[in-house]
Amino acid sequence: MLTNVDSLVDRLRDGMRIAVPVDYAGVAMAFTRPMIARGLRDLDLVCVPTGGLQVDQLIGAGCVRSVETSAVSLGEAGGAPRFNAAVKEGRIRVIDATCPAVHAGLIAAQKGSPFFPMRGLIGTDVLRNRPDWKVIDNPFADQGDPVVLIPAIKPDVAIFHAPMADRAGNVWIGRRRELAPMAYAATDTYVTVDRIVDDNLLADETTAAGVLPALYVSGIAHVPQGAWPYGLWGVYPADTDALKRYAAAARTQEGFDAYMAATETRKEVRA
Amino acid sequence: MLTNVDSLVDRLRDGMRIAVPVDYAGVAMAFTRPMIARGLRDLDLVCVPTGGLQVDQLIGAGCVRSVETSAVSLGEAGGAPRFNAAVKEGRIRVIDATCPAVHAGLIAAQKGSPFFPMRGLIGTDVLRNRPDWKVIDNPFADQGDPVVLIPAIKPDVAIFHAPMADRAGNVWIGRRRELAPMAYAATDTYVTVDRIVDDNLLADETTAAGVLPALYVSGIAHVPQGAWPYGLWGVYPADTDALKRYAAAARTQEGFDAYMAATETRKEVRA
Amino acid sequence: MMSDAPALPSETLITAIAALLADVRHVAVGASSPMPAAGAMLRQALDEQTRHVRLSILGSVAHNFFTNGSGELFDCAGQGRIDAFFLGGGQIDGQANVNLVGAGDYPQSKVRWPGSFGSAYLYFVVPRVILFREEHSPRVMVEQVDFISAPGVSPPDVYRPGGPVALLTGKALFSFDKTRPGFTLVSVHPGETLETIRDATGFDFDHPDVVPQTPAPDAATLALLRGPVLDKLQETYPAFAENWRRDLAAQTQHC
Amino acid sequence: MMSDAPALPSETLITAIAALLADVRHVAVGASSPMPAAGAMLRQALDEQTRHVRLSILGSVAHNFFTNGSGELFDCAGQGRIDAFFLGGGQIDGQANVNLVGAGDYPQSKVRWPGSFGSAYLYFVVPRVILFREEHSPRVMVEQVDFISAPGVSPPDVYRPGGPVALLTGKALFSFDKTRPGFTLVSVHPGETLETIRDATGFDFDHPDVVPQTPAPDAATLALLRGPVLDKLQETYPAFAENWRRDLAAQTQHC
Repeated sequence: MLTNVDSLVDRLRDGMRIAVPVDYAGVAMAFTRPMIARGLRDLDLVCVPTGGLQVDQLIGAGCVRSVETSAVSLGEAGGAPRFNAAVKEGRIRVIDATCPAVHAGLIAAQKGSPFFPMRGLIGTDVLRNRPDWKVIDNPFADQGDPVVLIPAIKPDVAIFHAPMADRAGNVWIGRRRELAPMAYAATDTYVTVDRIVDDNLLADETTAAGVLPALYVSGIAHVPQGAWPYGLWGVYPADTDALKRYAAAARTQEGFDAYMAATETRKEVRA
Repeated sequence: MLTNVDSLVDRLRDGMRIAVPVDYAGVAMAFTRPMIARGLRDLDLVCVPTGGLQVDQLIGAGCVRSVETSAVSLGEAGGAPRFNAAVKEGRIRVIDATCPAVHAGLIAAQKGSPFFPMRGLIGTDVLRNRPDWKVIDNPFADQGDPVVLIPAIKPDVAIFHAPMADRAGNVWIGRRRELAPMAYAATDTYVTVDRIVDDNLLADETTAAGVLPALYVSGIAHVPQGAWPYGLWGVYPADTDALKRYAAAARTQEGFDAYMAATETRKEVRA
Repeated sequence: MMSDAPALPSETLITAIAALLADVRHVAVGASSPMPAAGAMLRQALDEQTRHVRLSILGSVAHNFFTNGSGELFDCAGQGRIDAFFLGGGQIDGQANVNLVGAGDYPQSKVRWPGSFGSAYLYFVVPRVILFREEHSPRVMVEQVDFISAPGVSPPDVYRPGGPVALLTGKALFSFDKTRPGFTLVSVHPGETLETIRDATGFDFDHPDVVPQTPAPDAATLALLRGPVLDKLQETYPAFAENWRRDLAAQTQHC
Repeated sequence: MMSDAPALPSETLITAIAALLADVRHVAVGASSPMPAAGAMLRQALDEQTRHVRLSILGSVAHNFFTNGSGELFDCAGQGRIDAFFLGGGQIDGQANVNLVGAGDYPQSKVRWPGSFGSAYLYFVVPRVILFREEHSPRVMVEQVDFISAPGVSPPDVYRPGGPVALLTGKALFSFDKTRPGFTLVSVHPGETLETIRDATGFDFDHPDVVPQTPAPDAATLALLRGPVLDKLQETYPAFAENWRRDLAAQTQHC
């Protein structure tokens, strides 16, 4: 169960559908450069429910075929430059969603249900561009009552970063519970963690309450500060300066390439 | 927010739909006798997803009109005598469900969705006796693929017992997370707790992970051992002897009446 | 010493359960199911050197790997993460329909049982459902159940990755063929014959010309059962483990 | 000393927001929305003696009352537990349609914005959605959005307990009438007139014969703003609070 990032990246394949979390929920940034180095292609990313730096870098490096997302941005550091450019140039397929629809698709998969009904959406261009969503009349209403059905989202892989895991493979996700449906819905889940603890996290009811059980976890790598330059809730803040440096550099493809070729990987921290 | 059981029971009304948890998830037994003393009638109970002693006692005392449940029993102490008798004599309406259907109805309410689709059920007499459930053809399938839709369950009130709450009204539910959908789905949630803590449970990420926020809680009463004779997970075990004493006494209505008139309320503990 | 005593009937049953669990990755058992739990623990012990068999016992603290409340078992099954589950029944019929609700007309059943629990879902989605009921009598093994909590088979258009594979009772082991559909007698437990099984069973079933006896555990298996399995079971089912030890002691004296 | 300085434009906006939040029980604001957060905090301060106004700020630790991940806000809104929410938009049109996706043809937008976030849901279910965008120009306030992230109004058969009630910009405040549907100019901020608003707005709107000015905060409100509200805001939006203090200091010197 406990291994290193490279051996987890070895298990990824071209064309896989990969779920990644929102910027404040524990992004496994430590996966990004190894994924790029491996030359992965045609990835279908699912942002839960929005994407940021990791998505932008994978797009900039040409690894991505499509992105299903409610938004992609660098937050305070502005728009996501490689995402925006790729959309404008038609180099990736963007599948626009809305946050609760992504959650709905994952919950459907979590429950083993084929779809989940969702209010809202009627009359939006989001819905108009989603032929994979269906509108039916609510069978419980006396008269016409259109409701949108979101099909189950079943990623091949979910990848995220968490504060800690134990040696049995239990991962502490705390109140970032959207990480659990991601893992329930995915076939395999790979996690980087800031630290490994010796005690079993399920043995104590207080810590157990925040645990994603090993049952759903296929591999864990110990990567201190593995979310950097993003923060880890309750542990360390985002490195906004680093995000801004990236945003400035990645305005052009050349700038992005130069940035990625440079040394900003915090290898010294991960070593 | 912090008050006593009697003032919470004062807020209950005849005909309310009340959700209660499974025997091992924190049953607010301390509510039972005050509810009976108040003479509540025509209650519609929703067991999440099964019922036990509390349901049996409320039925025996004539408070209940219907029970929606996947099962009612006293576990190791055997069948639920007043429930079984009332069903046989047609004195209550039993709405037979299956565990995941109860969860599905609560999740639909949690999500603000009108229904939740669920696999299984086709060809069962459970489904045949649920005109409130609908079968549709899965619109995502190429050919006929029947799937059952469970309508949202929106109780007026959810009632349960938990290990602790803080003074702001946050309740620690730990990994008994089915209590959260109960509260999300209900208009009001009343909770008894073993202890009140001074620190805000949301202030620490470790305890926050197991918290039902005050946002969903309408009232809390401090009742040490308020689940008795049921246990409280991770805190104290069930008092199986007391359950067996009840089971033996309640075989007849007279026995039940005599038992309830007697002193087995642990008033000394609750005082 | 204990290991020298011949197999108890319950030990033969537990061994049969472990055999039915060959190759599973994750077994779930109900809260008050000591025998299936013991079978799963024996499976774990038998496979210890080669792989990890996951066992989730509802209501147990030591064997509870869930953190999302009582709904997680069903979610987990729906995700295809549970390979085997056990189901009982107040009535079981020849089509493998199970009834957990009551005998007689519904809803005012003559005899009311607790209810369907999760059977109306799990029976559909868990690939290897083992019907387990010790009482083997015409009252339980009926021609047709009075209420279908969960059906043995479904029409081809119904989503059904799961279903029954076997029926194990205190008298015999049957396999289930969903294409026919119906049960086939696989073996009878010591002391039983095709005739005693016929008498005890309210439904028709297939059988081989010569019906074998359910194999008793070999010495190595008995050692596992009376050692690590019994010790492990003690945590979650102390009363059952105590009875087991008592029966072993009684048998040893008797020999 | 600070309290003596006349109201800053941002303080007038914040006060207008607080007025729009009269009687709400629970307001949610987005992660990078300091002005709406300040308005909600002012509402809390104004009502402190009489009732508790709940404020959830996404991404804030101190103002995060959620424990079920990033989906809980939407669940909470779907349950009817959120009374007011703020929505911006790269484009907003006269039907109160909002566009958070991009300008030009979709999907290869000329200008791509981040995306619709939760707007395609929250706009339908939160009873009091306040459109807030400081930039008030024909580029933002358009006749028709290029992409409808969320529509201002819905046909009668569509489930829609929520929707827009007002549009607040750096120049003016509008109310929204869903029956017409369209905006009505309520007031213009200091320095603006009906004509300057017309020039800056790409869509038609109703207006009273005499357009009042958006009221500046009174002395008591200013004291709350520059005292408890500013202090509280510091925790979650330190940069915004710093700028505010700097502007106040500059204005005091100027006076």
